[in-house]
Amino acid sequence: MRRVKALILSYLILTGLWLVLSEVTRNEFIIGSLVSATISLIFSSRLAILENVKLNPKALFCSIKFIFVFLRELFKSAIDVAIRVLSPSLPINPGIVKVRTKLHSKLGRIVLANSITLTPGTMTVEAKGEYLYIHWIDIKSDDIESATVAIVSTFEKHLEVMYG
Amino acid sequence: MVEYAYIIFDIAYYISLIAILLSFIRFYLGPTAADRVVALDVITICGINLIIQIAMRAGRIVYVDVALVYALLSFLGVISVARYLEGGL
Amino acid sequence: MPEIFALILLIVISLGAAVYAVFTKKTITALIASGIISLSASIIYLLMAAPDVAMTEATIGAGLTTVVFLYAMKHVKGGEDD
Amino acid sequence: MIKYLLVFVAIIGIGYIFLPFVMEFSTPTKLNPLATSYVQGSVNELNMPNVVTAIVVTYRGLDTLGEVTVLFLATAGVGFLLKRKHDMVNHRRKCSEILCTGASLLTPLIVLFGVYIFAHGHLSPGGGFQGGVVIASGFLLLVMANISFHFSHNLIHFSESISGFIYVLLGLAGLVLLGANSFLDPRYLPAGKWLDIVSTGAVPIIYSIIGIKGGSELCSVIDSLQHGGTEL
Amino acid sequence: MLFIASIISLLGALFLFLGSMGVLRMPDVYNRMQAGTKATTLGTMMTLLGIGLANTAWLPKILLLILFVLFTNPISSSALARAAHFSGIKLTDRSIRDNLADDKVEEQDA
Amino acid sequence: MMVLICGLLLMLIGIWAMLIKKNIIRIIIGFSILDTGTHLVIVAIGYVKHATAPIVDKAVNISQNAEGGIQVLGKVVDPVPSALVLTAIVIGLAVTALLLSFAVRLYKVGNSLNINDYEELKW
Repeated sequence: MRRVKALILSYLILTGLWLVLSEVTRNEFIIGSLVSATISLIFSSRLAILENVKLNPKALFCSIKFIFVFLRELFKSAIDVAIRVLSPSLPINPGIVKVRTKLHSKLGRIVLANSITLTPGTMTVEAKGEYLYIHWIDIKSDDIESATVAIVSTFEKHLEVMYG
Repeated sequence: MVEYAYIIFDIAYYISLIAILLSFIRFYLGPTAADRVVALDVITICGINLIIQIAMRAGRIVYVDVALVYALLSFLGVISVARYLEGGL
Repeated sequence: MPEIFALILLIVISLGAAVYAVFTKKTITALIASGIISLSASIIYLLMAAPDVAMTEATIGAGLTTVVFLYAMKHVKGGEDD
Repeated sequence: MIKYLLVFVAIIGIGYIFLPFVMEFSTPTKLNPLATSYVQGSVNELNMPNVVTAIVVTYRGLDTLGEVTVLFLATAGVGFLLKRKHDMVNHRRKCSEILCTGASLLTPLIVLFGVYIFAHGHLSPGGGFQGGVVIASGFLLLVMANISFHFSHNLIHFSESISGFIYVLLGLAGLVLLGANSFLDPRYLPAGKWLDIVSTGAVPIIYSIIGIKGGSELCSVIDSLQHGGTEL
Repeated sequence: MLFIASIISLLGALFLFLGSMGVLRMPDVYNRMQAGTKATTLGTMMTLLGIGLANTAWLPKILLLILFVLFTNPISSSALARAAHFSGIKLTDRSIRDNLADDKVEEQDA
Repeated sequence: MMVLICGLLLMLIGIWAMLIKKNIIRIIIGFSILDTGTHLVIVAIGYVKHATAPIVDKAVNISQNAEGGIQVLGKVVDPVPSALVLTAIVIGLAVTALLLSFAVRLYKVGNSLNINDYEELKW
């Protein structure tokens, strides 16, 4: 059942992609849905990570909220980098810290890692199980717990609802 | 207002050209291979911008496909060099 | 004519990267330089109004050329034998 | 030292031979007659917007057949020179979880994009060769991210030979259905509507076949370069 | 509308410029990567969005392009950072701590 | 014109790298630079001043004549060099892979990449 959900979800995503790439006509729809059905059957074992996507109204609401949070953080990070670059003394204080995440699904972890890479001053270097190693341009705290609160928890509470 | 808009688009175009030049200087200076790959990555992303701006100037939507190819495949080169450097190829 | 500036910049970058690829000591650096040559050549094709050629150069130069060279270099243990 | 001098003289000589050709060349302001006739013919006879595809598939179709043959020969040469090692021991470092998951998510997108490129070869830039290369790149991503992933040899050889066979067969269909002098002429299928995906006769089918053939050949090149080379 | 689009595009180009400036000025690979990833991603997004708003027929393809860049760029930079760390490129002298190197040493002892 | 000179210079740099370098892999990199330069020259020959890409859609000026045929009025570039270079690039990749497999094979036999160590074919 969960496998079927992943298949249908990947089929819908790929067909939508095809229709965005080309114009929306009847022939395009027929050929595009054939192609995406074939591809999602071929890659069904790899696309099984889509199983963890939750499809309830709360998750939908949370994903919209997540997009806004993410855009805000992206803006903050770019401005942060700009200020650091433009100031003549380069105020950096870098190092690699270790944090811990509560997410279990692979999809949730990759979205979390990508979001961390795009937020102010942090970049994921390595992921090992539930620990993430993060290069932090301006270290403020030393131990795992406080670093986790500072870096991960902004996104984690939304992603937990979305992907579990 | 509209006539200023085209001038501002021109300025944006020149600024992205300068960005390409600056990252090329980093490519030239970079002490290790990883620095040069970072420069290549930044040049590719600025190249995507440049392609879209050329497409807007020529008024052809068909040029956007080239930028799509770069957006999907450019990270393959970076990842292959990275896997080579860490001994995983 | 803003396009002419892009053309000049791309020509300068591709020639600079080519000279660098000849002069540098390490093979992998020459490989990255050839990646930059491929990128600038692709945008030059686009400015020459040949999007098909630009797309071919993009697909080949973005990943496959580098990977083919890197696999060969893995077999010859780094390829530094100059 | 004398060698560097000789090389320098040789370079100057080659440059001197080609310099007049470059200097006297002036960019033309209008199209030459052959290209004009190709453009008009592609638009009117074949109903095809992309003139480059019209030349590659139809007007210069035999050249393309020859080039596919050259590609096949080069692939066969690579496979012959680098014989496959039988006991495969992996000393590769594992990739991180991020790259592994990202590769699983991105490969279907890349393959779909490759199919888009060669299915729309007659409408937008792109076509069989480019689409095949994009598909091969998608599988290459899987090879780099997963240590345990291998290409299935039988599948590659099967798709390579069957697509080459179908390509020649589609060319011969023109010869049978349209009469003499029409090898690789795609007009035995209806021309269709302007700017529709199902149009211009058999061109989309021929270009898709070329794409599958090119993609499987490049996959086989990558496979032979990846393992092999140890056995003499 | 066109004016707003051009302003967005100009801001994006400025971010691109600052990103490559950061790539030029930062002291080691990891910090260069930080500048190179964040600023150029936002710069690309805003430049493309400006052009997409200027001619609305292109907007779907440009949104797709933004999505692809947003997904591939962090993955590649993270893979490159890992490779740089494993191939033994040191962090700059100004850095404070390196938990990943400590953990690797522990693994080798065990 | 400028692109033509750039292509010629790239060709010369490629030939220079092929003649001067001793490492086989570097010679093959020089060959690929030579390849790119040749393609640039061929594409630059086909360019027509102020012309657009040879893909006839809404952006190109066309007119219908009485019999229903379409006349292309807008300027397009010469499509024949594009069609030539298109296949040449893919074949260039295959040839590069072939050269590299020769290099790997030579390394397995002679355990060296220096071109001066292979003296069997010298006269």
